[in-house]
Amino acid sequence: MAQPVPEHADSNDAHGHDAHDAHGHHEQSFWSKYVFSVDHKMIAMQYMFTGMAMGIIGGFFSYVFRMQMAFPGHSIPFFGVVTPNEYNMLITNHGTIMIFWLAMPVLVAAFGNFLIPLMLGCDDMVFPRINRLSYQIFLLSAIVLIGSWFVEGGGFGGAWTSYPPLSAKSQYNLTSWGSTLWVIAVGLEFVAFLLGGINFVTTAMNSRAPGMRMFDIPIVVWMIVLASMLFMGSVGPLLAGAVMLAFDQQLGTGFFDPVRGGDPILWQHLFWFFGHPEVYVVLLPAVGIVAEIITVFSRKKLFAYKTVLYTAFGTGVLSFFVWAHHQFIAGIDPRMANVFTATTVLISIPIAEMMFVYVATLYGGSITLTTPMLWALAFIAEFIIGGVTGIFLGASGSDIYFHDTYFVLAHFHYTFVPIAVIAVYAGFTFWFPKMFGKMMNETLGKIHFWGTVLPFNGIFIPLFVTGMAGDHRRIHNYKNFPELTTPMHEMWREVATISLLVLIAFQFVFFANLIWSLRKGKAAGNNPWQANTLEWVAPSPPPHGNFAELPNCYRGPYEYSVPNREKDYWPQNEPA
Amino acid sequence: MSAEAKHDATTAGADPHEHDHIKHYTKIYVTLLVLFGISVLGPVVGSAVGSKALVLITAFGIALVKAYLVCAHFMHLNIEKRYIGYLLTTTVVFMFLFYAGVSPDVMEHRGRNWENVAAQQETLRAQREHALHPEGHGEGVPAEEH
Amino acid sequence: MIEHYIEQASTYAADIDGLVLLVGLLVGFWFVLIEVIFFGLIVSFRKREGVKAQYISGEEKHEKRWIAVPHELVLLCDVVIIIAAVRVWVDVKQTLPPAQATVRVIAQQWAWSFVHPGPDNQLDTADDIKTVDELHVKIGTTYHFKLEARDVLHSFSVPVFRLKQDAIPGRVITGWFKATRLGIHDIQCTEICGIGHALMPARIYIQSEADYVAWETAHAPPPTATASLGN
Amino acid sequence: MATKPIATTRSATTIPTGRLAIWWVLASEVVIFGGLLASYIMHRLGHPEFGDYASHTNTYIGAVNTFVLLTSSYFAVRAHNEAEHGRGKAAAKWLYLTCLGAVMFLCIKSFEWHHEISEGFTITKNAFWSFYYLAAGLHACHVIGGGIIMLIIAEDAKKNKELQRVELIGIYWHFVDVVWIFLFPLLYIAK
Repeated sequence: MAQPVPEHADSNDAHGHDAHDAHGHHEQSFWSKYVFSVDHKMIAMQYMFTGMAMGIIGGFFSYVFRMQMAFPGHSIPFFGVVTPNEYNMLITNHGTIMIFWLAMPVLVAAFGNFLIPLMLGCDDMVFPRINRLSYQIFLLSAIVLIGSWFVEGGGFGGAWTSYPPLSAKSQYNLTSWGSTLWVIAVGLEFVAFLLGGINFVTTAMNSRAPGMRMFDIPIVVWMIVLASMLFMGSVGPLLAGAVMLAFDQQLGTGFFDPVRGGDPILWQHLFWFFGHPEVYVVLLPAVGIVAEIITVFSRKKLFAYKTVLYTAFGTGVLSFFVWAHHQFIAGIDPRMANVFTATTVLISIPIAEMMFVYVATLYGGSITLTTPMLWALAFIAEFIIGGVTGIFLGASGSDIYFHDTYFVLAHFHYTFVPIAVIAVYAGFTFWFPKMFGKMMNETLGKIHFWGTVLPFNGIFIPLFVTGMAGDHRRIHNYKNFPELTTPMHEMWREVATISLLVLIAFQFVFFANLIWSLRKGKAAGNNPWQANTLEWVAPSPPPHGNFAELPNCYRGPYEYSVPNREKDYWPQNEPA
Repeated sequence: MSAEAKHDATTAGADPHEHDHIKHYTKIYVTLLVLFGISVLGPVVGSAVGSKALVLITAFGIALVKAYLVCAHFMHLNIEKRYIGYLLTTTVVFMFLFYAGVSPDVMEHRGRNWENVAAQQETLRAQREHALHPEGHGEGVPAEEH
Repeated sequence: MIEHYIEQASTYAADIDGLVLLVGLLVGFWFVLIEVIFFGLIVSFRKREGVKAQYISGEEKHEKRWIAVPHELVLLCDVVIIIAAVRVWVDVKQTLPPAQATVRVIAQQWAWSFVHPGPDNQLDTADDIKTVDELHVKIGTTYHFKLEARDVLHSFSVPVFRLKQDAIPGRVITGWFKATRLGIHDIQCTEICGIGHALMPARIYIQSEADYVAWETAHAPPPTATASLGN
Repeated sequence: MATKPIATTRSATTIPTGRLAIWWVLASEVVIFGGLLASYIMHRLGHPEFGDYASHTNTYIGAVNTFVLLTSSYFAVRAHNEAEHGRGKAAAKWLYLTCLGAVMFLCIKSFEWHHEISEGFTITKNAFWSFYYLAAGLHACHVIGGGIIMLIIAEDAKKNKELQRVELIGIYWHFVDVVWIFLFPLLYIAK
């Protein structure tokens, strides 16, 4: 019945996607190589560049509404005058895109797809076709989202949390189809990542290289797998909730309609029960990437490998107990708030410990500040700011004032920008040689780094100030609030906007670097960084099937500077 | 039963045992049918003796038993690796957690410093309407109290 | 930290600002500490020729100390913060002091309507004073507000009071405040409520006893009026 | 699909990859239905009038459907038993019987819904009926999907190909059955 005999072990059908397998049999035509590929590396690239493209759109949105904030009412270059409903649509879709169509696909799906099979020393994901299906559904979801901006009434403008009744009734949000398409897009995206997550988890659990024990798995793989588990454990209620919301919008049911026996608060709980673990779904892969990079470039063994895992587990479990801190003043029973304050503030403990571990790892290292290392260190430095400012909001008492101010916004951008921008650039520049077989240009890389990180602080430190001074979110124009139109407010808003323009300008350096390196970058060789993990054993870029012959694993991933060895690194696949 | 199943599992494929398999599955199936019968009769008896508790016990108690039997013996969780069971249990626990966190706001219609007036009114309206034409116009089993 | 930007005009504003200050000091300490160590390590352990990195697993006890101890201290700070936060919260949101007057606050797309109790200091009587986008309160008086929403979620925010509470259609949410300083200030809607979200400003007039009574008598509907208010 | 990656054939957990995956599928399904049913139960307990609404559901139709699903689950496990001994044809036969169960279930359900809708109990009538149609409908979607996959797998099984999939679809099918085991008392019996 339950025997692991080999011919039992090769199922290729978790959820019967054969029905979708229309494209399985082209032979390496352009389509089968780049579009309908089942190769995990190609799918990773598809996710990576779809995600980045969506990120550019989201960035453009932020440019538009920041300009509106700084120079309200003026016509904005490349856009024009921003009307209130356009403004709402922009902020809503900026948030949705950056979390669901940039952070998730790039951090979880792209790096997950690229790294997991390579780092575990196997030739592909366990379910290549489900992998492809996952990307296709994701692409569809992106198309639906973009489409939702062009239907009559324009895109959905109820904020990315889309609280009903505003989101549930078109006479309130004035977007009869935009809101529904938004819900559908988000739902599809969840399905895509459920399929992907099953693939990641199964691959990591079952397909490790011979000899690789649990604690020989690189941290980043652990983190991506934990993230997928968190996602699968938390998204269900919201998936059901999304259907309810779509029904409320289009069929006229009353799930969230108070006068018909429904309850708007229910949506908030469904949303945040997923929404908070989601924060850690994107955080964990980011810290995993950072762990890989700082160990390589400080030539150090990771400090307390197991502790990192325990803190990650702790964070993951705790993250299911904190969701209502987003709703302190949203009308939940005040007595519940006390419980959630305690759990929320306590979640700082595993996160703080994780940061301590990373700092401790630097001690006694031999640090070289390459571009990836700069990004990784910047992640730690900046994410700590995001972490500590979170305490103000987790503490229910002070959240009474801070809730829905720009302080909150600055806080979570200090977590999400390090995650979705800094860590992504870190990982991208670090694995670029493996992805494309070329080295990136260090000078351009460093220019891009400083041109991104400094303006980033220039954007959000001012927003901390305006937040403390009472600016609240999602306001298209402050002119009606005398207390929010002081010269001080306006000055800081302009500083933030100008910093954003600088940041955007410097992103072109990155694209220049990308193109230059792909063309002229010098050949990378298998292991340019002299790293230990198995992906550096494969040729760069890895061919279909990744390895000449699949490697065995003999030791942990972080055996750097081992005493009495002349080489200061010791690849996992190298026999003792 | 679980023990027997384990025994079968370890020797699955050996022909003499395969018969036991079918017997085992059939036994479970019959048990399920019996339980099912009880859960259907529950409301009938319950409404006869006018005990709501009986209805609920037969309904949900038996649902749990049935679910257990299917999971353990049809899905073979009884001989599957332990942590699969733990995994599924964890997800269920998360749902109870969700319930615990949400019900104070959604299930209750009044709490500390707040009152869900709309829900209270909806309940009153519905019950008044039901009092007017209790049978409704469905042909289901007539309702107990309310 | 906040009083520097917005004055404190309610009894609990100072408590909330104090909590913010406390949290700020605690996390500020940790922030500075860890960033200093962090950059210090980067500077002092740059790659030098012929110097090999140390091999530290971090699994031994004497090594773990370096993260275990700070980690317990963090726990300590957390407990302090939780206690302080809960105390403020319970005071502001959970326990209501007995009311000397009650106002009804009704939010809708995109306006605030306020129902003042009127001369008889009773809500839902003929002499209630209904106003749009302006709320008049007496200084030094403990008010309860009954918060309602007609259509979608709104949020009743009075920054000078450090008061914020979402309004939910179908629910009546009660809160309290006690003004301590005269003045005219913003009332803001801080929950997105559609395209007019930015068009929901209101003003709160914190008035002395005398001014309030004057305003009240000037605006109270004539006794003949028998408008029954509320719902 | 031409050849499977070696990754798929590895089994560090000693659980076959396919089965490990199906367990994760079910784990995420549990939270989908869990979230929905938790929300339903909250309303059910908070709104006594749901009991009156529920009194218009037809317990006997629900009971028949429960019987149908239980039986089809039994067929599914019989199919697994055959597949295990490498008898693809017999396994396929049992799978077809299971599908027959699925079809019966759907026919009965559509008859039931048609009747209720014609009585005026539409999805918009009130919160109870909204939950009723959503929960049962979500479950019905799983029945349809499972049935289709089962046919595909049966086709392979006939040729003695991919026999391990028979067990996988079986596990999924039992889960669908378990969900209904809870929906039945929740939507029909508790009045």
